[in-house]
Amino acid sequence: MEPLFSIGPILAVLTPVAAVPVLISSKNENVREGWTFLAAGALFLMVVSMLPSILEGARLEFVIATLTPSLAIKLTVDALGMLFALVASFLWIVTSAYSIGYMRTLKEHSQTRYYSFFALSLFATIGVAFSGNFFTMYLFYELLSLATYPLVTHHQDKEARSSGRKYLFYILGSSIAFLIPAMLITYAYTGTLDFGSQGFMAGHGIPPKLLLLLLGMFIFGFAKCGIMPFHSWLPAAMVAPTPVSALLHAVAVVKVGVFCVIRVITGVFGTDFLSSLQYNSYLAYLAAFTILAASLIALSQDNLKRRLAFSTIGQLSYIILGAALLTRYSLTASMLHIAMHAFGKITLFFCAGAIFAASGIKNISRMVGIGKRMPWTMGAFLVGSLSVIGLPPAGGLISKWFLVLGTLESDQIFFLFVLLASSLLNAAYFLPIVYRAFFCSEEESQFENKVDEVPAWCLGPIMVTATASLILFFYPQPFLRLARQAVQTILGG
Amino acid sequence: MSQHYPALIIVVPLLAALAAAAAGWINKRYCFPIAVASLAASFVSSVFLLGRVIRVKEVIYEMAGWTAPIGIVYRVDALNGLVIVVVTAVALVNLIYSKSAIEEDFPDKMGTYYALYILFATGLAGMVVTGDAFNLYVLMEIASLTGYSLMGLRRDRATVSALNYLIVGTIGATFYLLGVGYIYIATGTLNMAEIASFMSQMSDSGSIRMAFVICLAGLFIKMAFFPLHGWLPNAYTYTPTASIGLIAPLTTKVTVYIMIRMALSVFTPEFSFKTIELSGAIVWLAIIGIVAGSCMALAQKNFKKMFTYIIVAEVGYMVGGFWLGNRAGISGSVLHIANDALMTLALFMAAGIFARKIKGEEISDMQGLFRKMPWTMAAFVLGGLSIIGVPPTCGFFSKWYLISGGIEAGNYYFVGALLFSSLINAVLFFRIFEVAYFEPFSESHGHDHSHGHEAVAVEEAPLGMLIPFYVVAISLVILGIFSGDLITKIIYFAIPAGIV
Amino acid sequence: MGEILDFIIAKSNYWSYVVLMMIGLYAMISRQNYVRKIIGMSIFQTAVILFYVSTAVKEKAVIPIIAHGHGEEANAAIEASQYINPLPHVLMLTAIVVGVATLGVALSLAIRVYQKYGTLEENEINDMIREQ
Amino acid sequence: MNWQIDLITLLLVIICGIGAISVKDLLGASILLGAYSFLMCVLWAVMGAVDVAFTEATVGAGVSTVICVAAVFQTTRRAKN
Amino acid sequence: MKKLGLLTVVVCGVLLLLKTAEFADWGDPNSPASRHLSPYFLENSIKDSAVPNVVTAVLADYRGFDTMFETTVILAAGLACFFILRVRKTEKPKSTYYRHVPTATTLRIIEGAVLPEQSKVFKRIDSVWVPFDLILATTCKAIIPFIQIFALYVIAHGHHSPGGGFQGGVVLGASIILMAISRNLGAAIAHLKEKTTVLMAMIGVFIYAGTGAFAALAGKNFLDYSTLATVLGVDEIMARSHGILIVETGVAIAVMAVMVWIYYNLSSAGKQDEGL
Repeated sequence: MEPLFSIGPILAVLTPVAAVPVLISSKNENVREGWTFLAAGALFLMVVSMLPSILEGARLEFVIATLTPSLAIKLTVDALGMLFALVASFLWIVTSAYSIGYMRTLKEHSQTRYYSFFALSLFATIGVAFSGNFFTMYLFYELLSLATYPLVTHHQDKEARSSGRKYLFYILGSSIAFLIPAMLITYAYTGTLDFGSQGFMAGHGIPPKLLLLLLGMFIFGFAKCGIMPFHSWLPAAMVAPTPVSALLHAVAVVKVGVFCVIRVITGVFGTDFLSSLQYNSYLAYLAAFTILAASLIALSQDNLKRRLAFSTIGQLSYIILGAALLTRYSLTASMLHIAMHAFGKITLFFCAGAIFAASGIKNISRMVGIGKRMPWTMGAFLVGSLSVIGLPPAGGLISKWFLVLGTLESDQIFFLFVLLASSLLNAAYFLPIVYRAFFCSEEESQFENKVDEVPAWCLGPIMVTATASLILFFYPQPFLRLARQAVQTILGG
Repeated sequence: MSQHYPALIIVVPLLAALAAAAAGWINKRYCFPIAVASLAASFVSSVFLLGRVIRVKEVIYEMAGWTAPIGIVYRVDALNGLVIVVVTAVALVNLIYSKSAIEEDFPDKMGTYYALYILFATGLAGMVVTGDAFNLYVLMEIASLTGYSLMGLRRDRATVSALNYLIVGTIGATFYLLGVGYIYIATGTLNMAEIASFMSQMSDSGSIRMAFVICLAGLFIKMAFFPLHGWLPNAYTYTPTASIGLIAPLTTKVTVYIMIRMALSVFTPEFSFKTIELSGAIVWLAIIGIVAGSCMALAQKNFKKMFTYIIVAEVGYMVGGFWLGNRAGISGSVLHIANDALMTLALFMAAGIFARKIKGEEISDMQGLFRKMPWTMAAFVLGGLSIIGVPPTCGFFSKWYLISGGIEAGNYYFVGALLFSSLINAVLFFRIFEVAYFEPFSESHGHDHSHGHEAVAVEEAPLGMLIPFYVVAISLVILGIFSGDLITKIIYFAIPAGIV
Repeated sequence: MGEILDFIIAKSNYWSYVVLMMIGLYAMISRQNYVRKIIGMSIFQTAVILFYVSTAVKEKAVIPIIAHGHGEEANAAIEASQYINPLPHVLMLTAIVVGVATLGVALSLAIRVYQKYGTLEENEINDMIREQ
Repeated sequence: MNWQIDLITLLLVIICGIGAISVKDLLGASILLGAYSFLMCVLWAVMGAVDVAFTEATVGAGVSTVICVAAVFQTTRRAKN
Repeated sequence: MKKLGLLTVVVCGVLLLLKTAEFADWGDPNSPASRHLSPYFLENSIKDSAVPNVVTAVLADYRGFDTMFETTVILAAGLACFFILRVRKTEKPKSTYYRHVPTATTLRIIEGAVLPEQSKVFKRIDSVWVPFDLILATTCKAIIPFIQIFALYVIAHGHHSPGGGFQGGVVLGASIILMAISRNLGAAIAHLKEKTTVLMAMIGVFIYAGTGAFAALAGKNFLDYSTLATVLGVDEIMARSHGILIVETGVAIAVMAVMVWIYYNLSSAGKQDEGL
């Protein structure tokens, strides 16, 4: 189907960037935050306005610039991109609200810079979601790395400095060392970088060994996807303020990483071509290894945000695993999990931030009894945990269920066991927190009475995302439909 | 007037240089407007000229009305049409930027400074548009002589390094002259196009081969290509603020342009890439140069000196990319001439602001600058990202073409060197950013440098410097976004059709 | 014998230009004193001029000023081979002027260097810079 | 063409050139440079390049030598090693 | 460094020497250099511009653009020397020297006291002791006008004989330099002030570039002297001839001024109080 010309994509991409000058120039913090909301709302509306035509099966396209006849910077909206953009733009609104509460409570410095770069990050994220070819995707991917650097190192202290260094070293280093050459070699062989529904690698006579090398370079080049051994930037990046960790490390950055991996598998290599090569199994095993290893490491972490970070690494590999299995169900699961995990994980991060903002506590061992002081927060935490573990009544179950179906469909029982083991491990590192938070004797409780719920600006977003997680269990339609549609265009039928 | 654009680009600044020098003896206030007006006129003419070249492919201007082999002609095609715009734009923007620096550094020799500045720009512009091999030498000497004096007047070391540069530069220029002599002895003409037309029968002539080697050696010396780069870092590090923004971006780039012009339009691609089997060796030198330049940059504590080693590496990019001998590599090389001129300008503009405000040139002097001068730093970051090659800045796109040229030619060492250099550049710039971002501003700045009188308040640069700086920084992004148009509409036609 | 002599005559100019050029180059690279380097530079440039002028020479030809360029005989046909090639001469006029211009600038820089360091020896100046 | 004169002058030119870069007294070197230029000018006159010879006589042997001497007076006469 | 230099020189030298074998023999009238372009100049210079000295014709007309920049190079060198060396404010010398002309005795005056500058009996001299030589001073004084007249002849007669703007300009400049050497710098500066030399240099180059610009404004190409035909009231050939004379004059003025200017700055290291 021919793509339709539309200025929708470019408008959507530019909305966050348009807000930046206003953010910088406004002196009053209320005005500044008002603008953030306005931009977030506008972005969401813009994305939603394109939803109907996408659901009808159309593809929207906008060419920004043409580099060579076969290479352009162009934006295309398809079902997969739509799904991701929908998640990201919705969660930006929520995170903006949360940021206001969090940043004001902790009286953080340089808030203008914070909001500006937040908007820039969203710009890059939406750009990745709507990228029409690999080249454009790479541009926005790189932009995202840089736009998030000041956010990660927001505190500007020694720890932030070393973490920032690690962050850049992994993210920028891998993309320069692996991604650019891989992209160029691909381009040199194929003469195009436009995503196809069955990729564009097939039929150009690329030697199989080189193909394997390229696949590896692509996967490791997108170090944001957190696959081992290129994962250790993610826990390091947890030094950032919590809203940043929440949005960027549960939603934008890491999801951009896995989104790019899905694009590589489906849009660059193509499922048929990849399965004929059998290289997908290497990837699946790597993902499985990451899932188990990350879950085990998560168990040993006492810092809540670090535990969440390792949990994220594991969950990201679910998505990669799903994509690597190349079956109808697994691909659906993989795409769906982007959304489901986003809602679940952001709730968890919000909760961690709320606990820190209210009590200054970062470590799990000191959270005994906190549920009595902050019942709403911890209730939301429970919902988030359920979603990530994959238990009803939270949305995470849906995607996991599809993933399980996918492993059965591909006759790879090994991965089924991996999934089950991982779910158990997930439960093992989340549920005790909740349990200890609510059920403990008075003398065990580590909290004075003065610790209370966080302000409404913080709590509201937590409730919204937690509720959304619950709703998605009962009504996963928008995302499920988009994911199905995306898989349909890939696998046909 | 439109048929006179090629002459206007050169003659208007020349006359203005006379006027500015005279004004320096009569009334100093007129110097700056004269200089700006003339370079602006030159810039506008070159833009119009480029527009015309895009339409008609080639503009020829016969000086004194004598046709090609007899007289001197100016020949503008897509290649130098692009470069001339860059040259005049950089000269103009840097002049506006450095007004206050000039007034501060050379209060009693302002007129002469402006005259030398304009003459330097004139010389470079002439080198770009001329179609005569000997005329190029004369213009090269104008640019060199004015360049030496623009460099030579600052601190103690500036004079020594300028003198060293003069000696090396003269060797380079004289070698070029000798090469032209060898060409003349074999062909009997000095017109580039006519030499090229003789080249098919001449390709086995020994003196042509020798001419090629000698010209190339001379140009390599002048552009500081790897083993011959020794003079550049010292010469550029100690150059006054106002001059460095003109000299550093343009000298090496214009010399690279001349190399490309000689190889493509004088010696013909057939001869340069096939008959003479030197391109492989040159690419290897470029690879070593890129790696060595990057490593040397890493070893520097002084940020200006670090930038100079980056220039050495960038010369390696352009030369290496060109001698890959395929369309992608040459496109990347030509695109990089334009991009690198602006990137280097941005870097040295930033260095100029820092040098004025913090009175130090060590990276460690830059503590806390993000807090004190956020606008300057923001633009500087843009420049740094462009050097690293981060999209969507222009540095990425030229690197893209260079790397794809390397892949096409199957020269993976070159690709590796480019990527290595990008990584090193990332380290270099983030090292600076870290110091400026994380370390708190210390009040002890400048005390040991400013000779007793109290430290200058570190604050945002004045608008007169900031606005030109932003023009350059933003153009880095704009150039990046439109590099596709640049390639398809201009550079594509700059490369002979025989090269694929 | 005669052949060798002819060969020497035919090429001696070119040989001596190379020798002179290398003398100049050697002085520029190896001499420590800046004035000597500059003198070497002057020799170097002049050597190239010698080369150009040598290319212009034609046997049995006279200087390129047209005889009887005036009056009624002015329109007589001119046999180009009677006159020495003027083009290299023109080029070399320019080159000589460039040479003296370079020399002037170089010497003024050298004077400046001497004022700062009190010496013109490159190694001594380098030592001083290193000590700073 | 008088190739004998040509050869002898060439020889003298080379001797002067070597002398100019070898003598330790810079004033002497400057004067030798003047002599070199003058011999060069003779050489060119022999070769029929009268205009070039004229220019070299005025510029090379004249002004160049003078400014060289002037510069030596402003700096130092001694060159070490 | 020495060994490296020697190695470079030997390698370059051997390479260049080997390649001389490829050249046409010295004086070969059939070398490509002699056959291709130069016959046109030789055969047409009289037809095109009525200038018998082909070198002048090529220099100022066919390749006039080169020559304009050659003049600019000289100007740039003058500007550069000035820029690098010139010091405006110098401390007064501790002592000044005067010569009592009739007795040829030298007076040294320490601080403060000043003898009348314009006095006929006392002349200010440089501190680097200059022996007074009556013969030298008188001879130079006598020959300087002749040198200058010869210079003017060289300029004006460049069409027909060796010479032209450059040579004449340099000779003219040399006469001033001779004055500075034979007497002292002050005497030369008194005759030709620095400001005058600068303006003359500018004017000289301006005459050249302005002639070219006039041609461009009058509708032909830059530096096309034939446009002068209407102004001067002659045919195009003579217009070229006159155009050459005009630009040669410009060249002479510029070269003369710059030579003197460079000498002023170099000989006094930019202080312009005392020369050699």
